[in-house]
Amino acid sequence: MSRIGVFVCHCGENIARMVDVTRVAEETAKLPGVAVSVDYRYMCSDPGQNMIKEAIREHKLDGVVVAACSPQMHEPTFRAAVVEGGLNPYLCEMANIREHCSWVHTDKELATQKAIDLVRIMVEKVGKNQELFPIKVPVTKRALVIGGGIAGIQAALDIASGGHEVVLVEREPSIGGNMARLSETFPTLDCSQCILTPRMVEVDRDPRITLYTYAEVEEVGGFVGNFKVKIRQKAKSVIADLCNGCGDCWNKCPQKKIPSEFDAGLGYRTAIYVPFPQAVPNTPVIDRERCTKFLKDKCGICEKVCTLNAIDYTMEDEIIEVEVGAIVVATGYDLFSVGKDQPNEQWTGYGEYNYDAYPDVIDGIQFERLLSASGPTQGEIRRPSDGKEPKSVVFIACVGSRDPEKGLEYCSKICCMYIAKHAMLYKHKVHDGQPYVFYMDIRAGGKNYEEFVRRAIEEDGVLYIRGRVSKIYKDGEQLVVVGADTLSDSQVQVRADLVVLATAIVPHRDAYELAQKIGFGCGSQGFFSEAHPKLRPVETNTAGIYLAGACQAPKDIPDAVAQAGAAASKVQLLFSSDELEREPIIASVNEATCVHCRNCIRVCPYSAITDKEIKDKKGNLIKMVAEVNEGLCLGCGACVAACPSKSIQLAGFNDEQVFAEITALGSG
Amino acid sequence: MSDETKTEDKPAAAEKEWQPRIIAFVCNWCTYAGADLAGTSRMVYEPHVRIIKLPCSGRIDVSFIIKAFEQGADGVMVSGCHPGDCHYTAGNYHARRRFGGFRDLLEFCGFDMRRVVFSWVSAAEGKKWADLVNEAVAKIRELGPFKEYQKLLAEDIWRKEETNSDRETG
Amino acid sequence: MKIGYYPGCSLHGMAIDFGKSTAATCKALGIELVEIPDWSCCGASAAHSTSHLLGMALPARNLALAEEADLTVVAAPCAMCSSAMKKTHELILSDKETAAEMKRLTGREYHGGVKILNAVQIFLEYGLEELAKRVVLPLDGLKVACYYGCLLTRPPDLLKFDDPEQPVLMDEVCRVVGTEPIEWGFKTECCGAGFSMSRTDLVCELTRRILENAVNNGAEAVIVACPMCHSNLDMRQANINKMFGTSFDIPIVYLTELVGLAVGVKAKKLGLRKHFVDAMRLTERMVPASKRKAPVAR
Amino acid sequence: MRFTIESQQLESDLVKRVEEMIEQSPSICYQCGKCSAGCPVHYLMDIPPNVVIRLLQLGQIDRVLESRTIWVCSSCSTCSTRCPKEFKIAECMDALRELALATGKDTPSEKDIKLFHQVFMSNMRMFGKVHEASIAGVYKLKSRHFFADVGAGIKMFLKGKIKLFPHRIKGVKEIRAMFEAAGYGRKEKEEPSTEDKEQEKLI
Ligand SMILES: Cc1cc2nc3c(=O)[nH]c(=O)nc-3n(C[C@H](O)[C@H](O)[C@H](O)COP(=O)(O)OP(=O)(O)OC[C@H]3O[C@@H](n4cnc5c(N)ncnc54)[C@H](O)[C@@H]3O)c2cc1C
Ligand SMILES: Cc1cc2nc3c(=O)[nH]c(=O)nc-3n(C[C@H](O)[C@H](O)[C@H](O)COP(=O)(O)OP(=O)(O)OC[C@H]3O[C@@H](n4cnc5c(N)ncnc54)[C@H](O)[C@@H]3O)c2cc1C
Ligand code: SF4
Ligand code: SF4
Ligand code: SF4
Ligand code: SF4
Ligand code: SF4
Ligand code: SF4
Ligand code: SF4
Ligand code: SF4
Repeated sequence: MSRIGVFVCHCGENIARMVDVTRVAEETAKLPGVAVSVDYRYMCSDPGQNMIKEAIREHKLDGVVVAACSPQMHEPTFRAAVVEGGLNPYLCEMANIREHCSWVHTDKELATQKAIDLVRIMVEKVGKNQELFPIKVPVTKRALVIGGGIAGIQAALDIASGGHEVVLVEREPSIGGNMARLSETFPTLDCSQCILTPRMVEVDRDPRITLYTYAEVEEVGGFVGNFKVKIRQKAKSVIADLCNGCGDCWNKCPQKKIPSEFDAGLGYRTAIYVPFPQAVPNTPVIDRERCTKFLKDKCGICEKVCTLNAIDYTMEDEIIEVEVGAIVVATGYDLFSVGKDQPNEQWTGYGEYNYDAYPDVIDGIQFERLLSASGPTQGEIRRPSDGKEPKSVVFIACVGSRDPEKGLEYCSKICCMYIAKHAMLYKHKVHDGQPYVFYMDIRAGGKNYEEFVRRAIEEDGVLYIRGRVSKIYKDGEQLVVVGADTLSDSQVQVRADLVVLATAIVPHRDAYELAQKIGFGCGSQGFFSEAHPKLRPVETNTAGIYLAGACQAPKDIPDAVAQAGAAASKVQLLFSSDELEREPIIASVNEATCVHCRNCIRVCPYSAITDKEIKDKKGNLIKMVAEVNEGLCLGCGACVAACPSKSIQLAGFNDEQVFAEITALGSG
Repeated sequence: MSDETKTEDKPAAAEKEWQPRIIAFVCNWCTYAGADLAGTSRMVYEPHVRIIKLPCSGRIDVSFIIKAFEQGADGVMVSGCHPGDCHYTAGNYHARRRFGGFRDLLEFCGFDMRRVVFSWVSAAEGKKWADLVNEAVAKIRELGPFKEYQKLLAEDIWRKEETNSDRETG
Repeated sequence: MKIGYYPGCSLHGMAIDFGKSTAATCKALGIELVEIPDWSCCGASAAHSTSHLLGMALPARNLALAEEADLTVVAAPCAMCSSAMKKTHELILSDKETAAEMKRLTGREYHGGVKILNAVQIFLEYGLEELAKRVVLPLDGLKVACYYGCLLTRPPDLLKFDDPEQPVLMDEVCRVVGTEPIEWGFKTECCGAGFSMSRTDLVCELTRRILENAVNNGAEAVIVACPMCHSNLDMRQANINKMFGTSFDIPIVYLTELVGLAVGVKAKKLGLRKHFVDAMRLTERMVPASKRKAPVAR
Repeated sequence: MRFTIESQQLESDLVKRVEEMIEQSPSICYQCGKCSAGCPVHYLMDIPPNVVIRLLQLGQIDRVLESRTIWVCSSCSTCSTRCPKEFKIAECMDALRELALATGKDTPSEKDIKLFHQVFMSNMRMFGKVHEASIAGVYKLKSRHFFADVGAGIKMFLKGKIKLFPHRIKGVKEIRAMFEAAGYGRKEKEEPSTEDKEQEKLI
């Protein structure tokens, strides 16, 4: 007969208010195998933990059930306490009588009965638990960083300064991400390029960082400490080792009218190109879908002008395999497309704003490019339709954000700030111009942010109008913006030369597929899920995978950089030991009964099961069985459910344990 | 058998005492966490469901469901991560495929499938969990206690009488 | 092709031109219109403004009558009528309570078997390719502003007709008959609808804004598919000019009239002479198909 | 304007009736103002649409029922179509009009619009269809706007756009039963009947 201790927590009033904890302790004390059952105000406090430790010694317990909050909250706490009390940590289980009981029910009697049942389940389970020992696995001390925006750059540099190797993969031909497209940055208005370029160059120079641009992560296998990654290096058609970035090729390329992605369609690039002058690396790539050589087998000018013979039209995609111990995902954001990302596919969506129809209705990134000294207008504010300097500019907040019916439910967080910046910078450049902002709320909750917005209003004369815009239509050369000012109960119309929509921030367009490929969570909006919103903001639920920057939620640069630093330090923490311990919740095969039907092999999502030959001493094959690789198994249990002969079992969740839990309910 | 349950009339007094007993098999990463979220969000729902936590819905075996009924459950819930959201990449895919098979097998064994609720609840869907529990409880209340299986067991020469437990008082 | 027909009150009255052109054009296209037996008024804005039950019950009765007469497709050219019918149809289908309530009020049951067509949809149902074949006197190059008004597309979730902000389907029909629809900003703005008599001032203000934008964008005619749009823009044009000192003189033409002309129906049969603003000038723009430079645009 | 916010008011029965009629709660509106921004008749309203909803949130429904706004609203649904929260403002206006009539709290202004609706409805109740000429006639009599529109009227007549005689549908009894079952105009029972008479006279 086992000797189990039950510890029922009041959680102050949180549990005790709705569950008669004394009765739970009394009732469960009567269960067979329970040696002691007590209740206490705060089990997780030091005195609470000490109670458990002392009880283990005093009552010679061989199992502990803590009836308290969710195991997600305090399982590690109590397992540690149990260890200090001299028991194996896996002999401790928690019954969740707070989140699953006291907080969600209103009938005290029924809630108490439920709490007793929940404890009963765990008492039965613990009775069948076995001692388990953490598995030790070696750590490959090399990190993979996906995405070379400011967040990825920061994470890579920090990990490298910690003395570890880093592989940085960026999809575009250059690193820099969205920050490289910005003009000046709030709240200090320092030039984005000026502060970013040195960091980009550092990445290029650091011998510990291997940079793959124009590349994508193709496949990720393995597990924390031991990931195996396949990277697809897309064919650049330029031999990086030979090219010195002289620019002769792109200056001569006759394909000059390709809308530049970097300039958000406001400028042009050539078929062989670097996205922007400060690009790192400064080796160009050939866009094969636009190059005459690839389309019609003509031209070939770049090859002719390149004195270093760096052009290679026959180059093919290459798959690079690397092993890494940790992964930092920093794939950033895209902008919500007002014309297209709509719930109803047939509609243009936000047709009332005419983004698709009028060239002078642009989005925030396009305005950044107009402001940027390296942009298509060399930093002069010119409107796209006719190149005139706009004398009246309307900025519209929350386009696609906070709009569950036409766009997205959430607030994009950074637009309030960049709108203030845009209006301010516009005023700095066009002194006789008038900026207007239509907004619902001004969300400026950062250090010096509110002050920044006030400056725009008070010193630069930006007119803030509180209300959404209903419609934008064209009247002659001007746009008429029809909005409301709810503060004066009025309908207002503004004649504008240019309208800038602060469109919502959305996750990078293929973020979801990437998360699937690597194997971590994605929230319903597509931003990557952190393990805990407050206490584990840079970790994912998958060990060894960390998040940095705007891929996790809309973020400005200070936040993106702070999170990147935190992710880097988590990686270094992981790399600080040579081995790491893993939960021993893994499957194992009973070779005596396995009939080698291979069902388990087929269902295992991690390919953790392989065939094994059992031979006699002479080396003759006796039979084939299945075998679990401890390093790869993550303990999902799919194999167990699939095995017809019940020959494979999952430690911690074997059939005996689960049946005991079910039976516990029958005896009530 | 399912027709019998539908038409069964119970005395009103007994109904007052009887509380449905439902066992839920849920995965650790999504539904369990979803139920946690319902808790942290203080969503009130019916107190008749007892959760048994498993690492993944892929671990759920049809024998668990049968065992649950055998132990006197009036209903069973099975819930895991949404298709495509599995913490273990594909575990719930296997589960989903298997649930189809479960259904046939259970039906073949004579279980009233209205007593088994399959669904997907993510860690973010506290509300969905609460609604699901309420719906399941309402449905089981309507169907009444699951006596048929107990009757069957009593007739079954392979089984002992002990399974006819006094669960109606619990 | 044989379809049900719900003219509504105005196509027999004030919008007699809309009624005539619908009948004549359909006839020319080989569409036989069968009136719903003993139909009643759809209730218009007066009904839904004062009784949400009657606002649904009146159309529900007509729908039930159509169903009883085995009419599975019903053309209701008036935008107010088709909107009221379509909304009621959707609500009865989606909500059992409403369905029961309507049965109680009308004493008839509607099962949802009627497909309701507005004036534009008549031609879409007919098929634009088929229509193109019948065009004999296209109005080549006539710049038209397609004016949908507020009733044709809204509320979008119930009417399910076209994009509520940038509708295009009427433009497509207009293109088939050779005219050039312009891009403009007031396609779905409200003209004041039923306020023509009770708040003439309001109607004049709203229609002025619409006409102004149409003219500024180069329209030579405004195409409508609703009797209220027509009377507000056509009949009130003189009032507007007087009120605002403007000098609008732009024909307001029903889509059914425009298509009728193109497929060779005589202007008189279309009621074109009944307009307040002269619309006969359109006939001068017709080019026999044989003498056209470009093929019919699609 | 100054008022004390009391919890009973926040639970106003009339607001609840509006909620039931439109199957939505005003609390979903976050006061962005887009409805007011696009409303074509905003310029004639005493309370902009977003404030109408705000007042419902505050339980101040009487002010709304007494407003002109609900009568000058042309039911164009521009507001509902563009509302980021898909609040059914246009339907809410319908509900408010109905409620204003039923409770008798409606404003004395904008009586022309109300009158027109009433004349229209009683005409329909009488014939099953509406006869524009008699509507116009009765409306003009009752509104005393005799000379407004005369020019247009004559021209319409000359263009054959005015039908002289009304046509009564066969199922007119059905229509009357529907009015009855819907409880139409239950408060002002007397009024429609006098209009009925006047319309009969006019024909
Ligand atoms: C109009 C506008 C103005 C702004 N102004 C300011 C400002 O003034 N101040 C401020 O602090 N912030 C500002 N921001 C916010 C700022 O842009 C972001 O905070 C910052 O860029 C986030 O950096 P990131 O590295 O997380 O993401 P990103 O900059 O988006 O970088 C992500 C990188 O990952 C790459 N990538 C994506 N997917 C993959 C993949 N699968 N494989 C490989 N690589 C991939 C992308 O190509 C990109 O290079 C502004 C934003 C906008 C839209
Ligand atoms: C009313 C209120 C409600 C809130 N609710 C939430 C919420 O719901 N969710 C949320 O996320 N956040 C909430 N917050 C914010 C939250 O409290 C803070 O984010 C968080 O506590 C910050 O933690 P900290 O460690 O930085 O600072 P603190 O919690 O202030 O800790 C600083 C510690 O340093 C000690 N200390 C100070 N000076 C010295 C010194 N010279 N030497 C030694 N020790 C020193 C202090 O005694 C203190 O213990 C709330 C804040 C307030 C005011
Ligand atoms: S152990 Fe959990 S339930 Fe108990 S006091 Fe701590 S937090 Fe509360
Ligand atoms: S490819 Fe050749 S021409 Fe082009 S930049 Fe490099 S070295 Fe210069
Ligand atoms: S070969 Fe292609 S990339 Fe090179 S110059 Fe010609 S078009 Fe440009
Ligand atoms: S940050 Fe400001 S502009 Fe952006 S979504 Fe939030 S409230 Fe709207
Ligand atoms: S428990 Fe089984 S199926 Fe799951 S990962 Fe481990 S070996 Fe694979
Ligand atoms: S499923 Fe079971 S019997 Fe089949 S190979 Fe795997 S362990 Fe062996
Ligand atoms: S548009 Fe919608 S959310 Fe905005 S104020 Fe009007 S009703 Fe409220
Ligand atoms: S429905 Fe009424 S409130 Fe709404 S926009 Fe039209 S006129 Fe204004």
